[in-house]
This record gives sequence, C-alpha cells and structure tokens, in this order.
Amino acid sequence: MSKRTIIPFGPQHPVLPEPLHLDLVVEDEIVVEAVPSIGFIHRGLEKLVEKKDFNEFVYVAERICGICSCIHGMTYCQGVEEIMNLQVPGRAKYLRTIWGEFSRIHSHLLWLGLAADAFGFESLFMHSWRIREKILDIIEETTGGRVIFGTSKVGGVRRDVTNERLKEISVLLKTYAGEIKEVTDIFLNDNSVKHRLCGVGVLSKDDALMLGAVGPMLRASGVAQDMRKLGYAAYNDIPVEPIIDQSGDCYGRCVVRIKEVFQAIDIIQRAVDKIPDGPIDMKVTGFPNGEFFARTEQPRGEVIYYIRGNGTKHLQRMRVRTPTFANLPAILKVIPGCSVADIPILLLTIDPCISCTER
Amino acid sequence: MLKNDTGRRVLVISSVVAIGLLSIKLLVDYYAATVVYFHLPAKWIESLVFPAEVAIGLLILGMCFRYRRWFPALLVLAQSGLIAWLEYFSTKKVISENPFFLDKFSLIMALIIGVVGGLIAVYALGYMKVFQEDYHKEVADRRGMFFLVLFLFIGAMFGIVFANDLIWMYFFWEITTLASFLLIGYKGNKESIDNSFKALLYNLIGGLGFAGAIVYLNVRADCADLSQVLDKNPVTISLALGLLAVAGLTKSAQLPFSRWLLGAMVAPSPVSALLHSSTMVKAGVYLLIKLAPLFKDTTVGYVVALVGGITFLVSSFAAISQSDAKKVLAHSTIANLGLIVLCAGIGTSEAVWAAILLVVFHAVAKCLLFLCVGSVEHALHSRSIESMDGLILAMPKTAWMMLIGMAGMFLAPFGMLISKWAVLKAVVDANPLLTVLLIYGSAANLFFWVKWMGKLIMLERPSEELTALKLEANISRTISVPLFSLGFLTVAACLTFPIMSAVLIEPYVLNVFGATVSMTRGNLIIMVLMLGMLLLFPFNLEPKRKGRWMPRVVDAYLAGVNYDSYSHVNSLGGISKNASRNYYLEKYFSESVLLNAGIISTVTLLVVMFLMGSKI
Amino acid sequence: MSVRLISALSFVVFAPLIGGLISGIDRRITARMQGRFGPPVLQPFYDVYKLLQKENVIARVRQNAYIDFYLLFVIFSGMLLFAGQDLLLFIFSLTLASVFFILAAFKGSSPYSLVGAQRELLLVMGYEPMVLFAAVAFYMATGSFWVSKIIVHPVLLIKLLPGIFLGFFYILTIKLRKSPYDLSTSHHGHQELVKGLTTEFAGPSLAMIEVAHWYETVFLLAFVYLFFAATPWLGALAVVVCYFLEILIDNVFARAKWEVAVKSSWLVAAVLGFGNVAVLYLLKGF
Amino acid sequence: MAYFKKSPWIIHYDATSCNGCDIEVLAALTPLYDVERFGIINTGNPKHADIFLVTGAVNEQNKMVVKNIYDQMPEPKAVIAVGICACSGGIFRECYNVLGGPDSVIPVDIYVPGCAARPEAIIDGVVQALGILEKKHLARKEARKQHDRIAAN
Amino acid sequence: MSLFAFTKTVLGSMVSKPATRMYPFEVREAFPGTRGSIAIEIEKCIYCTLCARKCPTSAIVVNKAARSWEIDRLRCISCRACVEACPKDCLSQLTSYSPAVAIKGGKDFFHHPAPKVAAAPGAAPAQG
Repeated sequence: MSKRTIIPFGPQHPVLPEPLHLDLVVEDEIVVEAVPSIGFIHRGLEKLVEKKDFNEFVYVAERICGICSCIHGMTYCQGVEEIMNLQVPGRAKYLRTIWGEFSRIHSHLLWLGLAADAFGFESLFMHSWRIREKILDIIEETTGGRVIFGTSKVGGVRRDVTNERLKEISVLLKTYAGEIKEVTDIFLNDNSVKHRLCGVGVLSKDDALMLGAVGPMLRASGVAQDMRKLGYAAYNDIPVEPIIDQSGDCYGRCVVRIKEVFQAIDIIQRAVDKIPDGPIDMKVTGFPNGEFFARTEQPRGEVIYYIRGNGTKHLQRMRVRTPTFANLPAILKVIPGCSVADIPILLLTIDPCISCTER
Repeated sequence: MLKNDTGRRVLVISSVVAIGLLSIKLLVDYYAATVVYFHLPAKWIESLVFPAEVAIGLLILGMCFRYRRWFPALLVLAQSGLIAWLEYFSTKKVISENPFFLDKFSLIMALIIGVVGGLIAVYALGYMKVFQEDYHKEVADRRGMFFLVLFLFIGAMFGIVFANDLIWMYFFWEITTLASFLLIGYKGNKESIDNSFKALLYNLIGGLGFAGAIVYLNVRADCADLSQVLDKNPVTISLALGLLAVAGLTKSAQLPFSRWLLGAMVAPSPVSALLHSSTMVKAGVYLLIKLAPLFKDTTVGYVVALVGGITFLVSSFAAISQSDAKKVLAHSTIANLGLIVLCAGIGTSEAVWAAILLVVFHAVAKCLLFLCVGSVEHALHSRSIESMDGLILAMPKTAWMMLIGMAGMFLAPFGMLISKWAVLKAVVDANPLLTVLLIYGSAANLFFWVKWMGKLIMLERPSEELTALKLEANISRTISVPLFSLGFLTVAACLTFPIMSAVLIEPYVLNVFGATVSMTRGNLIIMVLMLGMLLLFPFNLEPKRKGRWMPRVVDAYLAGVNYDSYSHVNSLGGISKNASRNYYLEKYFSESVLLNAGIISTVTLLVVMFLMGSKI
Repeated sequence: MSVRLISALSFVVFAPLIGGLISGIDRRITARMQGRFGPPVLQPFYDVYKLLQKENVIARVRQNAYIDFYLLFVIFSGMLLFAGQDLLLFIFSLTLASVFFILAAFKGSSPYSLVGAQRELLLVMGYEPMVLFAAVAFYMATGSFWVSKIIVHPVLLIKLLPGIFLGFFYILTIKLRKSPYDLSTSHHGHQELVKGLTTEFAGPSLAMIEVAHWYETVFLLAFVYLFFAATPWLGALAVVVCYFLEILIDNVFARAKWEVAVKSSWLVAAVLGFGNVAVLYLLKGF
Repeated sequence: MAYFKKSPWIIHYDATSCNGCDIEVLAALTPLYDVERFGIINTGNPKHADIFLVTGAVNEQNKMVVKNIYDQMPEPKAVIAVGICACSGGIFRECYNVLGGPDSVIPVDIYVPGCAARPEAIIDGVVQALGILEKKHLARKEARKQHDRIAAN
Repeated sequence: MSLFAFTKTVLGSMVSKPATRMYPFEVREAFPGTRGSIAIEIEKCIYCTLCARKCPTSAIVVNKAARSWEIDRLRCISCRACVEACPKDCLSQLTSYSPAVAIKGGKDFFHHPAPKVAAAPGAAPAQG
C-alpha cells in the first residue's frame, strides 16, 4: 500500500491561529512525515533598520511579536545599550524585569489556554483566559497597552509605576496565584488531560541539545539552561533557578511552563521588594558603533539579537534568532509516529510564535 | 467445446438460457410440492458411481504426482479406500431407495445455481476474452477446458442439491472439489498451482470426513439417504454428524479451514464469483442447513454454531485490514457463510429461515460484487481499493452496480440486512450469549463496507479527467448484461422476498420443523418504504439548477493553500495532488493474528466435539 | 395505528423545536460553566435560519444529495421509534442515516472531510455494538423488540438493565458529539480536523445537518426514557439528568483519541452490555 | 426575516499580524468579552463563515491564501480588517515583503484600527459588519428575484 | 484516577455570576494610562512638525503654511511617540480607541486659522 493520505495543515487552521504550513503524510492516523513551510507571515522587518533610526526601531522590535512584545523591545534596547556603553538606571532595570515576568505569566497562561483548546478541553481554555485577563488588566494599568506594552526605550523605560501601586500589585498577585493554581492543577492531574500529554512527543536530552532546542522545550528534556542566569536587567540581584523536568514529553513541557508561572510571580514579588528609587531613563546621545549579541530568556526560550551599528543613526545590521525558530527542528523530529490528533498539541508545546520566527 | 469465439459464445449463452429456463421450469412445476423423490431410470447408472469416483481419484492422483504433492494424494487414497471398502467388502452397504429428491430448499438452490451461475458463465465469456487477449497474455489459452469445467461445476451443484443418496451426493461433492481445483489453477503459474493444491487439500479433508460419515452411517445406522439420516436421533449418530459437519465446514471455508478460499483469489474473477456465490461454498452450507434439525441442542450443533460465529467475527475483523478488493470480498464471504453456519448450528425454525434468506441474498449480491471487481480489475489493472477513487465517474455503470451490491451486503433495507435482522432474532431466541459474536462482527462489517463505498464516490481528481479515461467505452455486452441483471436481482430480491419467503422458505421450514416464522406485516411495510425512499436517491443526485438553493461550486477546503480544488501548494512550493488512504488499522486487525487465533479456537472446538461425540 | 401515526407525525413536527431548544439551553449552560454569559436560548434557531438564507457552496457537484437523505433517514428512524415500531429496524435505519452522512463527507473529498469520515466510521463501529446489545436486552426483558410493547411493560426496566443503561449513557457521548468523543466533527471552533465531516458543507446543507442533530438528540433522549417508561416522572427526570451530565462531561474532559473512543466503547459494550445480557440469560434460563 | 444580525459566524486568518491582534480576536471569545452573546462563533472554516477577520498586512506568499479563503466563503459575506497593519500596513508598511492591507487582494468592508485592536474595538467592528451583511443579503435577494422574473418571462 | 477533576470549578462558575462584561451595554472606564487615540488642542499647536517626524508610521501630516494638522487613524499605532515629542504639550493621548470605519482614507483634519489680530473682540460671539 504505497498510497498515503496528505493533509495540508495550515496556514489557515483554527487550532493554530498562526500561519504555519505542514504537509502531513499520514497513514491511518499515524503521521509518517511532516514537511514544514514558513514564510506566510514574513514581512522583512530586519531590513527596516535601514529606514528607521535606532531609537525608532524599538517600536518595530516591540511589534515583532504581540505576545513576547515586551522582551523583544527590551532585548533590542539592551543590545544597543551594550554597544553604546550606557549604564541604565537601576529602577528601569527592575521595571523591565517586572514587566518581563508579567509578560511571561500572560504568555504562559495564554499558552495553557491554547494547549487546552488543542486537546479539545474548551472550558479549560476559557478559564485559563479568564484569569489571563486579570493579568492583562495589571499590564494595561501599568504600561498602557494590553499586548503591546510600549514601555521599552533605549536607555531605560518609558513609564514609571509608583512604589505603592507595585506593593498592591504584589499582594494582588498572591490572590491570583490561587486562581491560577486551580486551573493548572487540572493540567497536572486530570487523567483525560494526561492521556493527551504524557508520552506524546518525547524529546530526549541528547536530541534536544543536538537540535538546538531552547526554553521550556529544552528544559523539559532535562537541560538546565535559562538565559536569565546571564544576569541581565535585574536578574543579577534576583537569582533564578531554571525549572527543569526529565520527561521530555508534552506533559513535561506543560509542567515546566506551569512552574514558571509561579516562579515569575515569585520573581515579581521579590523585585517589588527590592526595587530602588531613582530615575527611569537616561539621556541617550550619539549613535551606536559596534556589534553585540543580546541574549534574553523569552517565555518561549532564548532570543538572540545581533546588532551592529556603524556610528550613524541607522543600524547597519540587525538580526533576530527567535526561540520558535530554534525549536522547530526539535518538534519536527518528534512528529513522525504520532497521531494526527497529537499534531496541534505537539506544535503548541513549542509555543510557536510564527510571527517572531518569520519576522 | 468449439475453439473459436463465436461458437463458444453461442454455445455458452444457449446452455445458460437452457439452464436458467430449466430451473425456472422446475420452480413452476414443483413450487407446490413438499418433497418429491425420484428414481434412477436404470439400475446400471447406480453402478457407475464408484468407477466415476475412482476416475476422479485417479485424475487427482495424477495431478498430485505431477506436481509432487503427497498430502492430497494420501487423502485421496484414504477416502477412496473407505468408499471401496464399503462398496465391495462391507456387508452392511445399504441400497438407497430414493437416490434423488426435490424439495423447496433444493428448488431455491437450483434457482440460485441456475440463474446466478448462468450469469457468471455469460460474464466469463467477455471476461476471459479480455483476460486472455489483453491482460494475461502469458497464460495459455485453455478457454475450452475452462468453460467445460465451469459447466461441469454447475452441473455438479445441481447434483448435490438434488441428491438424496449420500453416495451420489459424495460423488458430486468430489466433482466440485476437482472442478474448483482445476479452475483455481487456471493461470498455471506457481502461485495458482500452490493455491489450487491448498484448496484441494482442504476440500479433501472435508471429503474424507464425508466418506467416513457415509461408512459410519451405512454400517452403524443403516441409512444411505439424507432423508433417512434426518429421521435419526442425533445423539446416536453424533460421530457421523460431526464428520458431515467437518465436510460442510471445509467446503464452506469456515475456520479452521478458511485459508483455501483466501488462496483461491488467484483464479480469474468469474471463478471467484462462482466459488463464492452460487456454487462450492454454498454446497457446504446447503449440507449444514439440511442437517440443521439434527443440530438443535446437540454438542455438534453447539460447536458448529460457535465455529460459524467465530468465523463471522474473525473474518469480519480481518476484512478491515485488507486493501485488496477480492480479499475483502473473500473475507466477507467467509464471514457471511459463518452467519449461515451459525444459524444452521442453532437449528431452530427461525434460524433456518434466516439462514436460507442469507443464502439467497448473499449469492446474488456477492456474485455482483465479484463480477464488478473483475471488470474494475481489467480496467484499472489493479485490485486495490485504494486505486478505485472516483470510480463513480470513471466507470459509472460498474460503480453503481458495485454500490448496489455493497448496499445489498450490509445496509437496510437490503436483503442481507433483512437476514441479519432475522439472524439476530433467531440467535437471541436460541441463545443470547451468541449475539456477542454477531454484534461485534456486524460493527466491523459496517466499517469495511462503508469505507469502500466512500472510496468509490470520492473525487480526488477533476471530474473531466476521470470521465476522459473512458474506461467503460468498449465494455462488452456479455459483461454488462450479467452485471445489470444481478444489480436488478439484488434490488428485486428485496422487493419480492416476502413472496419468496411465503411460497418457498416458510413451507420448507414448516415441513421440516412443524413451525415457521415470517416477518410481520408492519416491518415489511417499513422495509418497502425504506427501499422506495432509497430508489428515489438517484433522482436527487443532480443539484438544483435555479432558485435560492442553487449551489455554487467552490474549491475544496485545503487550509487556504489551494492550487485548485484537487491539489494544493505544498511545503516545497510545488503542487501536491490530493491523496487519501482509507484506514486499515493493521495494528489492531492484523489478518494473520486474527486467523491464527480463529484457527486455534475452532480447532479446539472441533477436537472437543469429537471427544465428546465419541464418548456418546 | 392512528395513535402511532399521530405520535410519529408529532415527532416530525415538534422534535426540531424541542431539539433546537435543548441545544440552545445546552449552549447557555456550557457558557455558564465556562464562566461566560452565553448566547440567547434561541440561538440555534437563529443559526439555522441564517444558514438557510446563505448561499449553498459546494466542493463536489453531487455532495448535497447525501445530506438530504441523511436528514430523511434520521427523521424516518425517529418516526419508527415514536411510532412504536421494531427497535432493530430503528437501529438499522439510523445506521443507514449515518452511512449517508459519512458518504456525504466522502463525497466532499477534502482531506479534512475524508479524515472526518473515517473517524466517524470508527465511532459508528465503536458504538454500534452497545446499541445492539441494548436492543437485545430490551427484547430479553420484555419479550419484544417492539417499542410499543416495551413502553407499556409494567416493570421498571432500569432495574433489569442497569448495565445496559450505563453502557448506553456511555455511547450517548459519542452520539451527541460531546467531548471527549467529538472526534469527527466538533461544535467547538477549534479542532484538528477543522470541521471534520461537515467541512465541505455550507448554508442550507449545514442547516440540514444541524436539524438532523436536533432530531437525533430528541430520539436518543427518548431512548433513554425507554429505560424508565414504567414510571413517567422518573423517565423525565432521567432524561434531564442524563443530558445535564453530558453537558458536564463535555466540559470536564479533554478530547480523546479515536483508539480510546473505540476501545472503551467496545469494552463498555462487552462488560456492561454483554454482562447485563448474560445476567438476564442466567436469570431466565435457570 | 434575515438572521444575519443574530448569528454572524467568523473565520479568522492571520495574514502577517504580529499576533497582537490575533490574540485579541481570540480574547474576544473568552469569558470577559464572550462574543457568543451575539451568536458569534469562531468557525475556522471558510465555508461556514459569514465574516472574515483578517489581521495583518498581506505579503507575497499569503495573498493567495487570503484570496482562497475569501472565495470559499458563501454569500453574503463581509471582510473586516483588524488592526493597523490590516488597515494600512502600519509600521510594516515599508517592509519589502508587505503588499499592503488585505484590501489589495479582496474587498474589505470594515476597518478596525488599533495596535493591537482591543477586543471592544473588534466587537464594534463586527457589529458594523452585521449591517453590511444584512444589506448584502437583501441585495442578493433582490437580484435573485429579478433574475427569476427575467427567467420566467 | 482523577477524572472529573474540573467539575468543581465548572459547577462553581455555573452557579456564580459570569465573568463577562456586557460590553456594548456596560463599558468599563479605561485605565488612566491606556494608550488610545491621539487628540490635539489645535489652538496650542505651533506646527513645528516634530510629531510628524517622530511618528514611526507617518500617520501625522503637518502643514505649517496652511496651519493644519491631520492624522490618519488607520495608520496610528498609538505608540505615544508624538505626544512625548510635542514641545507645547498640545498633543494628548486619549484612553479611548478610534472607532471602526467602513471607508478607508478618511483623515482627521484639524485646522486653526491664524487669529486675526485686527479682529475686534466683540465680533467673536457673532462668528460663533
């Protein structure tokens, strides 16, 4: 029987709101081969550095992705600051950390909802997103935007939050943590969920390393790698222990993300306790001249910004390596042999952000 | 037989018409009769039986020596020895008083053999022409021999259903074995020869059982006729009953003997049709149904019923994993015969009524399907179901006949389903625990038929491309006429089954059991209503041409990357044609695993049967 | 006869109204369970009216013919049940309707529609045994396959057929297309098969599928009622409780894979269905 | 009586959006905004949908996808461009691979501004599109009547 | 075995008030910092064009000679760059978003003719 079913999966597909295309070659319900195709969302914004000056490019960087917006902007700024040797005020660093962790919580809750949707658990999706709205409220209140924070700028941040409000938010998060736990417990304990997650798409530690997986995908395979250990922003003062899981399957990735939500809440609370007073930005003069690899930990994993300036107001080169791009080979490795029904959840466990990937 | 085409054509068609008319005449003459016995015109004919049997034996032996197969040879020697001992050395040989008979069941069988068998012979004319001239040029043209054996086969079947004397029946029984052996090996290549010997081997096992039973009945029970056997107390002749059951089970390809029928797929399609629908396997179930009254509430009966039930279950499951059309049909035949055997084993009036219905409907629909697959095979040069997508446009006539045949096999309100309804009722009344085999088997049946139907109607290529194939352009009338007649018969059998049941089946059951069943009037009306609605379906096919619900054809949904409705832009930027493969679930319904399990369980059952039988 | 005819005809007329209403209440309750406000109770009717006014787009010319017959035979099956006819015929007729639905999806011929058809076929294969066991058990308990006889049977059948009832409840999830077994097509927006079986159907044809589901809901609940027919109020209560439980199950389960669906329904049929039949047989036989 | 106002089903396609608008479209389905109150269902299948929500601008590779989806939708249908990118290309207007909003490929009925468009704004946009749907339906009906009249004569 | 684990939450939300904000009928007051659409107090504007130059999407066009300031609402990404750049604080960001429109290309046009020095103070009410 040489004949096999070919399912064109995406770019328009309700499970994956983003346009990733896969040619699935299927036998019965088992996927034999998966050939990916990207480019449906490619805009070519790296070339925009030639048209926008390096300060203006922050707005573009923030819009590389609407989910990881904050950290994209922050990484870009950190890269430029490094080239220009700017010492960003402490308060700005702490605020970046706080917002960064907020975006991690919001991204992970969003992911939990989408994952629930991918395995057909609609009410879990709804409840995850119900709680996410509360986090979004905090974000909107402090930054002015729901998904595009718009707080980054070279040399600091664009908004300040009063210490009183930060304290209140810290307390508020404690109550939200309880609500989040109610939902995440279902992911971890419910058998019908486990049936869809456990043992699906197992990625061994060696494969994960060899194929260059990053972020929760890598950590779920037992590799303790977290860019926050580099100590950018305020992570020098607030040490982070990478959360790892040994199973390497979808369940493991789910566990890692859930634990990271609570870790992020903890980091925010510690940052609020320690945040120094002072200015939130500094004056930036001159143009970047030099190159730098900025690496940070996004909710999806390590993002790398390569920035090169030549002393003019336009950068000479800007290049982004996004976590989803790094994770794609790994997920394609585990797809053959799984069933069609597993495809959505498998793709989702890398938390795909095609918008970042294709830019 | 004439060597040239036209001569053969005239001869075959005229003999088929003659056979058909004769069987209808038989029906007209005797439809009111209960049982009629016939004597031979002269005594000397009787004495010819044994020499003829010896001749058959020698022929088989010759073939065995030629191809160096020793097991069949041994079996032939053994059974000939048994019969020879009975003829010449035993003092207990009973002389049959009524060597031939005729009752309503044999009338039904004669009608099936005459009409369905005849249509197959006509079809074979067209089919074998293409077979020899276009498709299998490497096979030596032995069409003369082919048709001779074909008619011999049909003749022998008539013999079986009219024979009362067991020796005569055994004689015809062996002829069918020989004929099937010759036809299966028609192609003459290694595969065919292997499979023909496999069929021979299994059937000779059955033949040995038959011979043993004859000897036992003559010596221990003083009876030579089927009618006498039926009067006996089953307990006293349980060994003979068991042996006859084995004979019936082998011939009807039940587990553990079913492999021969699967192997017989190598034969040309008309042969498969013949083996599967009107002859051969039907001889086996005929014998079992005849013996059904003796099976009721006996160990042998239970075992036969269980073997039938298990065969139904196992074969239905095994059919799921097959993509070869003929193999699916073969498994389905075995499964349906299993149902008949199950009914025969139960042996109640209800069950026998259901069993006869099954025999009738199965013969017509299955024959239709085999002939269709034969045509499709010649047109597509493939038997794989996977290659049959869009057949509804590529070969509309054949495809529609196939759909009717399949609907006839499993869908309400067609024949097989009426019968299944009857079987279920009969089984529940007799022993509800047996329903478990029936119920799971039916579910599997539904699965493999519907996915095949779906394959025929789905369109993965533009309709213009399919119609341009013109696969049916020069279909000969000798092929299309049998197809359409059988398609018509499948539907007509449904409509006329109340009459058939009232005139033939119910009186027969009443005569044998003293009680009978029939369908209630309400159910009949519902069935007719459903059939009426279904017959409207073809008229509904054309979409509306105007008005608010006039459809607009757009591309099929391909996640947005349509190239057109039938292909999409693939990941490499090229164009991929749509392709889909049915589910075969080999992991769960592996043929070999299932068959092995079936064989082990049924062999165990048969061993238990003989152990218990010998004690009594 | 006339009573039966009236009953059957009133099924034809009122079942879509009741079915639509049930579906509307279902959607409202589901929304509330998800912490949402939910659509108006009459929403399913709005949807169907709208679909009837939409354009009828098709992918393959003759695909809608099968849907017409799907609806026709669904209605016919329901009429058989409500006219008190033979339970087996009802089941067979329903199977015929499902076959038409599946063939319609085959005719649709897009990859998603085809995979949906295969999955639906697997599901039908999964639940078929349990339905047949239910019919067999009813026969054993009441001595008749006729619904008209079953419904006037004086004994509360649930007492004799608890296993059958549980088993039937189990496959009800498949029949009502509720999570975890909404594999072949999903009322939820997001499914790996997009819309599976119904992918290629739009406008009026989709409306017909929707209406057919309403009919199905009604006679499936009527089937539930049969177990309690001796005590009507208990029957009504059972229907309500069963449906509510289905909604709850819909909301607290992840979608299962087909292996689980088929294996578990066969297992349930074997243990609960066949077990109950065996017990009945032993009780009657000895 | 037309019921388009009471049961608009949507399909969403992410052209080259940054995900910001996409997740806001999804957020509109979730408990806080719950667009199912208006009968809105996210069908994910063009053949079931009445309203096509496009987020992001159109690029060289996905213009055929947008076109295909639009073509496969049954009449009457409306298109809503959600977010600044879909309205005008936004900040990516100058990118070499951005051809402009979806209106360069298909007719767009409603433009919903915002970066990212807020769920409330999306709801407003859909409500406006309902009127357009209704109008298109009536126009279709009229056209069909005329067509039938001509055919009858 | 942990099935039906979600039952408590689900039943809980069924009996309690839904989280839904009945949007068109019930509008929540926006957070003060929310970045909505851009507004201008045209009287204060000096037409320095700083905002237009800072705007990353070139949504703002300022014409010094005609004393006009216009914004394309379908281009504005609410980034607040103009507001931060404005030297006279005449630009402000509202918390409300701009409405959906059916026709593209319409720009919000603000024009403040130069006050006529010669105009008598008493004439103004008559003009209004």
